[in-house]
Amino acid sequence: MGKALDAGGHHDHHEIPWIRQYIFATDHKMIAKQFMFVSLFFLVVGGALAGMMRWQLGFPSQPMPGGMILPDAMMAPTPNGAIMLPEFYNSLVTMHGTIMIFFAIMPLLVGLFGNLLIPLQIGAEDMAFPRLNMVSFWLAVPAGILMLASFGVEGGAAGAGWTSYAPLSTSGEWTGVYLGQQLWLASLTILGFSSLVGSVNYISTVINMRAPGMTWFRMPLATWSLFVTAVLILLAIPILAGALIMLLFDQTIGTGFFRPEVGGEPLLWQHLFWFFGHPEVYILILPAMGITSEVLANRARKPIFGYHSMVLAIVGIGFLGWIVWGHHMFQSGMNPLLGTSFMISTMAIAVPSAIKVFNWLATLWKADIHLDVPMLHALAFVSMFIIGGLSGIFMANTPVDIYIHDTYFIVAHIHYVLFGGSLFAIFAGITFWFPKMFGRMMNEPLGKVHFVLTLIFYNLVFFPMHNLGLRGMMRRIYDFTQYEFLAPLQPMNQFITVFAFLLIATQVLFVINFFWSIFKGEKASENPWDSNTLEWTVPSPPPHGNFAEMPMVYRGPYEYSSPESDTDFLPQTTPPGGGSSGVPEPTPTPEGVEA
Amino acid sequence: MATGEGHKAPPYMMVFGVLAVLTVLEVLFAFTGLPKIWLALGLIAMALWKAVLVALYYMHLRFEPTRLWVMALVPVPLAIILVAVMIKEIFTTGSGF
Amino acid sequence: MIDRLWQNRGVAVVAAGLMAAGCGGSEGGGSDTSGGGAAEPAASPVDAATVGHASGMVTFAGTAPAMAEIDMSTEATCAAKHSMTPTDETVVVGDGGGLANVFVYVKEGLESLDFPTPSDAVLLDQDGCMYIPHVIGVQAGQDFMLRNSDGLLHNINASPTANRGFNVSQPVSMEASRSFPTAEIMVPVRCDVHGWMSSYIGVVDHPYFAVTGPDGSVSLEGLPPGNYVVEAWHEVYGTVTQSITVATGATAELSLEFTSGMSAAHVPLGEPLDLMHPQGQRVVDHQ
Amino acid sequence: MTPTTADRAPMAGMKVYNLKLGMWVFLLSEVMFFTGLIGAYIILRFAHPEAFAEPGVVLNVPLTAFNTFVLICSSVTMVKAFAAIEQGDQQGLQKWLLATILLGAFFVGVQIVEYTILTGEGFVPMAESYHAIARGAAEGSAVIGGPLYGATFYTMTGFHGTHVSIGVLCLCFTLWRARKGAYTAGSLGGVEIMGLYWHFVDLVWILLFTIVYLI
Amino acid sequence: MNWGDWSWMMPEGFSTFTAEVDSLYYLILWITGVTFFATEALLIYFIVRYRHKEGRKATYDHGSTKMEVVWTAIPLLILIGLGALSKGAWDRMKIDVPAGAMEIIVTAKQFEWNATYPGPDGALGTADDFDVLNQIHAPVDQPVWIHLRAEDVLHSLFLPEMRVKQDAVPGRDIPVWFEAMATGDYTIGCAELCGIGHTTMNGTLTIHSAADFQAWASARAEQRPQPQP
Repeated sequence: MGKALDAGGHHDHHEIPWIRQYIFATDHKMIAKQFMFVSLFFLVVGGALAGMMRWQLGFPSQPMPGGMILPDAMMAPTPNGAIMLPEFYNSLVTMHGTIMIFFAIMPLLVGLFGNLLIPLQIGAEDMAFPRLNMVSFWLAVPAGILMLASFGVEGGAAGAGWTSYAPLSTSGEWTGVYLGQQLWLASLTILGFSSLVGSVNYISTVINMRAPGMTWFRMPLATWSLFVTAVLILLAIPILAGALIMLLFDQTIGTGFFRPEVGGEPLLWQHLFWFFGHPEVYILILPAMGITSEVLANRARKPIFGYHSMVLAIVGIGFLGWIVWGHHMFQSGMNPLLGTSFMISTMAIAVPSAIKVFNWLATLWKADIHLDVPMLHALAFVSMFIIGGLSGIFMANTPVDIYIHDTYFIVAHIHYVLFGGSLFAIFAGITFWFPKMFGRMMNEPLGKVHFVLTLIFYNLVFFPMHNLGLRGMMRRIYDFTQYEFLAPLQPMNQFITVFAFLLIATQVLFVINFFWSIFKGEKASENPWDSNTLEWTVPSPPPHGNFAEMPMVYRGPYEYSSPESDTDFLPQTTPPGGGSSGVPEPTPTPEGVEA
Repeated sequence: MATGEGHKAPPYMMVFGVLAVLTVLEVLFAFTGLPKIWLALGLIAMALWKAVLVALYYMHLRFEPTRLWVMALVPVPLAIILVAVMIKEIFTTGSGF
Repeated sequence: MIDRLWQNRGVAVVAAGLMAAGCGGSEGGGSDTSGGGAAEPAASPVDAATVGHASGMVTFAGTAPAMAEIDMSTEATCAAKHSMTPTDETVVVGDGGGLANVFVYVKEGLESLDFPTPSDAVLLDQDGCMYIPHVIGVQAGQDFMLRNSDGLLHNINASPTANRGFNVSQPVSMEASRSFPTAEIMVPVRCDVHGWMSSYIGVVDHPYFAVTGPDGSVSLEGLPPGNYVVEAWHEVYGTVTQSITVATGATAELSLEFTSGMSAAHVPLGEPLDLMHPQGQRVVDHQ
Repeated sequence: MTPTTADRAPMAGMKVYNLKLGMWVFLLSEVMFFTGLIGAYIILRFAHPEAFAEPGVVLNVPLTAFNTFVLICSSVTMVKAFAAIEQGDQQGLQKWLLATILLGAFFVGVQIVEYTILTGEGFVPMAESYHAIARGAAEGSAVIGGPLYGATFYTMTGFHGTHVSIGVLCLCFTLWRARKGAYTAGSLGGVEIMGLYWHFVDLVWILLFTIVYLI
Repeated sequence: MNWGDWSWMMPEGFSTFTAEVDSLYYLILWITGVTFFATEALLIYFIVRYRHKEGRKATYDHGSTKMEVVWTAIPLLILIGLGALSKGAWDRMKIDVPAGAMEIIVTAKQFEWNATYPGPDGALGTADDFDVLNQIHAPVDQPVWIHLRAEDVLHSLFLPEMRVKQDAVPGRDIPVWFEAMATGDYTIGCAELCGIGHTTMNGTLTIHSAADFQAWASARAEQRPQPQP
């Protein structure tokens, strides 16, 4: 303990050996980039897995192109090509979910933007515990390696779904997966510890390292959401870790926590998992909301509408997120008396999300909207999140959920929130802060092409899934044509598959744009977006230690088009000229901390 | 240094005495053969008492700024929610409406 | 002629070593021979000129339970393959009281010998949603071929104890081969997709085993002369044993009888067969 | 480092220096971790009362009560160490740290002994081989409780034991730094957060002892 | 793709639950549909109307508490109202089983559904019970009370046309009931990933007229013992 934490504060500002600068870096900006590259890699892996899954769904039990290169444990070789094995399909389902959620979206939102934005936006020289920050990254890497390695072991990768419901996940006898499941558990436990260490860092930093005048209600919404996210991680991940370890014991030494045959409780796993899992859902969307608010306010050149209610909505989601986990378990055999109470609390948590959407809309009202790539993605986030949020109401409603639970309606919903939501926000964030990271702008035309194609294909892929769900097509099903009442859905599945491939292909444009811009992109000024927040007051990319001298904060982050200034923006560091008061507000309130 | 400076050294030994005595009491109480519910309540009460003593004096919460121990209380409601709901759930498993 | 002599002498030496050293020494002896086996493809340690045979009947006394019919209405493809409604195969008594699907093998008397692993694979076919044959025997390390002749999804879920289990699927007509490195009586195999499909694999570390035919007849060919304990295993009635003496060129009479009264008997499953050879060494031997 | 932090945080923040704040935040997650384990235990016990035993039947309460006392003592020595360095008393610091290390190690030792005895009596986490009998009962007498008992017991006490062991290691490190004179009355962050962690582990044990052994 | 498949209608249902589930579904569909078009239209309108032009300057406006209150209160009321509306239906479907229901046991295992029927004596758990594999037979217009059990892992009994879905949990006996309103053959599916053969874990739900059901039951009761050695 003492050791790791002792890293706080002191830096050597003189020459740093390159290994400490690029590999075992303690500079939050470099760690952010490391997280970005690793998780973008996992994003590609997850996409590939999804592609294979889509092939099996679009062309059930047809030989898969190129399937011959995969080992017999995944593919059944037949005279006219290799056909996917059901156990491999189950592994794909499981690993696509796991990798996308834990190794792509989460590290992108929290690892990349948390590390990059928090210190810069609150005017800190670095994280509170830079070395701990490094530990957090270098714990995530072995976790990822373990996860990927599980594809190679006998019996294949974990195949019990990303939720790994017990008792299916407790023994290889049920799934045919032996070592793979254990690697899955071990990997997630390590990753959990990594996120834990990270969030300890974020929380301490936000609480203790804010620049003079950076009161709680002058913090940019991105930092706010990342702070609440860190709190959720801090309190939710340990529950998951405990459950994972118990399941690992069931698997390896043969304890009986979740094994009914020796008196265990399968539903205990679901309760523990979802008690973590629902906060996790907000871990995956809150930072996206924060990023969107930043980009929206900036590109609309207008103060965010209702800053305080935005903050309260974030905090409110952070609280309510703890009392709704049961809505994942309406049909699980959980005591049905709990169903109604969980439904009500779930309905209640929809409200803060609604508030945010309306505030975003109101922000655009009478604004001066610059439709460049980050803004386009942010707007796409809003409109896709509306769909995802509304489709959530169907599931929150217990009687309707009876019919659509575990169908493709759920698949559509989660992808509208995680892809249409989080991923568009991530694109927005990367393009928006790219100049701050690499000192160059991303290519605008290419970015626009990528955006338009992604938006179109994405909707053609996931919107029809609502319909599949309504027709009753269950999720995680290897060959739906086994059910004659689902057989007519094959054309629609083929349609989806085709556009899924196009969607994946489109992402190549982003990769090209990304790497091209790193080296060839046009040089970026200190503040290319005419933004108010602190990160834009330092050179791009910022030097080690970020701020030459301690920034002083005099106003809120969204003072765009303020009459005070002749330009249409007013940086937080501009001393009060004319009307608005720069007197720092009273010190932070416990409520703020509690959140 | 924002630690509990300025307060005279807390009554460490007295707290220690209370903890020791409570431990002995707990063990004795556990074997009084009272109905389970009373045993449980009494024991948990004593345990919490000890826990609070440790937190307040050995972990200096008593001498820390309010906001710190407010923060320290955050997990408590969550823990209660989790356990309460799961107990409610467990008690109506099995068949029958 | 000469190499034959050599072989016999070699065997004699190893055997002597085993006798002397007893249980503990056997590992050393075993690993010696295995070392030799690894060097040049091990020939059978048995002199073909001196062998005898054992053959006879496994019979069933008492009234056999009626075998339940299998309802394949949910698998039209399979149902079509059966002219008459297929029945369960647990207790199949032929006319003349012969008991089929009994696994017969030499239990004691061959510990001192170390046999090469045959290269040909034993077939376990899934045809008409039945395992054909219902019971098979393989030598430790010998491949057995899992074939799907139905072209619809089967999964093969083998749960051994001494070996590592597997649970793989065959969604189309295809073949896959597996092997168990360690001797084990018996390995249960089932298909979870078709609850009625079950089979058993006997794994022994010598070639002297057989499964009784429909009429209950069984024979073990080419045994080196000596005294043996032969055991018959049945999935419902457990085991019966018989001691036989095999002389060169002669055929020892096998007659093993199960009775309906034994239905409560303990049925050995997943029991490592040859305790004189530690498992670890078996694994080495056959790879 | 504390001074730097101090002037890095002109916003009042938590009014405590980073190290301490970080440790507190970390402890919050530890609370949730043990909540998960203890919660699972409570649920399983409510769901399957028959799988658990009355206090003292299988587990050795007197031994563990003594062990609890040992851990409480170690807490006292820890605060003594902190009080000593608050007065700038280096000798006192090292003396009390050493005492804490010894007591902590002793606690772990007793726990290991307890485990060996219990496993000898068939009280094991493995569901299939669980056959715990009453303490002192003759071999082969009635099995008490069920697999869940062993599993939950070893998981909870085991993880606490792990925390104590880690604590002992960190204490050794702290002592090593103390001998190099790394701590003074003005900068005792290392000692204080070490103490926080140690007292938290003690606090958890106080609850575990009651819940696992006495109820 | 075949746009004929495209529809926001719930597929036809044949149990007494259909009305309740579907009406709630359509209600939500309307609410969300209207909200969807309103918000998206507004979004697009703003984007077009207020896109950047030379000399345009956004209005400097930090929001209005009145509007905040309005669009907090309205969704809250609507959603809580929805919750209240649904409670009754949920309780009817998952909590109260009507009297006079026919009781059967459905046991899920990898990868099959076994329905156990009371034999001639009409009582479950007696020697004359009989099993049916991957089929559930039930009389029309009579409530059927299924004791849902599982042998190995989680499964989920999904009767789409009956609007029934319930996970089967090993070690628990979970009550499920429905009342069919029309005779015919319907689908039994498994909606919870249960292993390699999950996809094949389907069966047929046959709803007979009362008379036919009796005939079927007594015929089946004749030919015991059933499979499952």
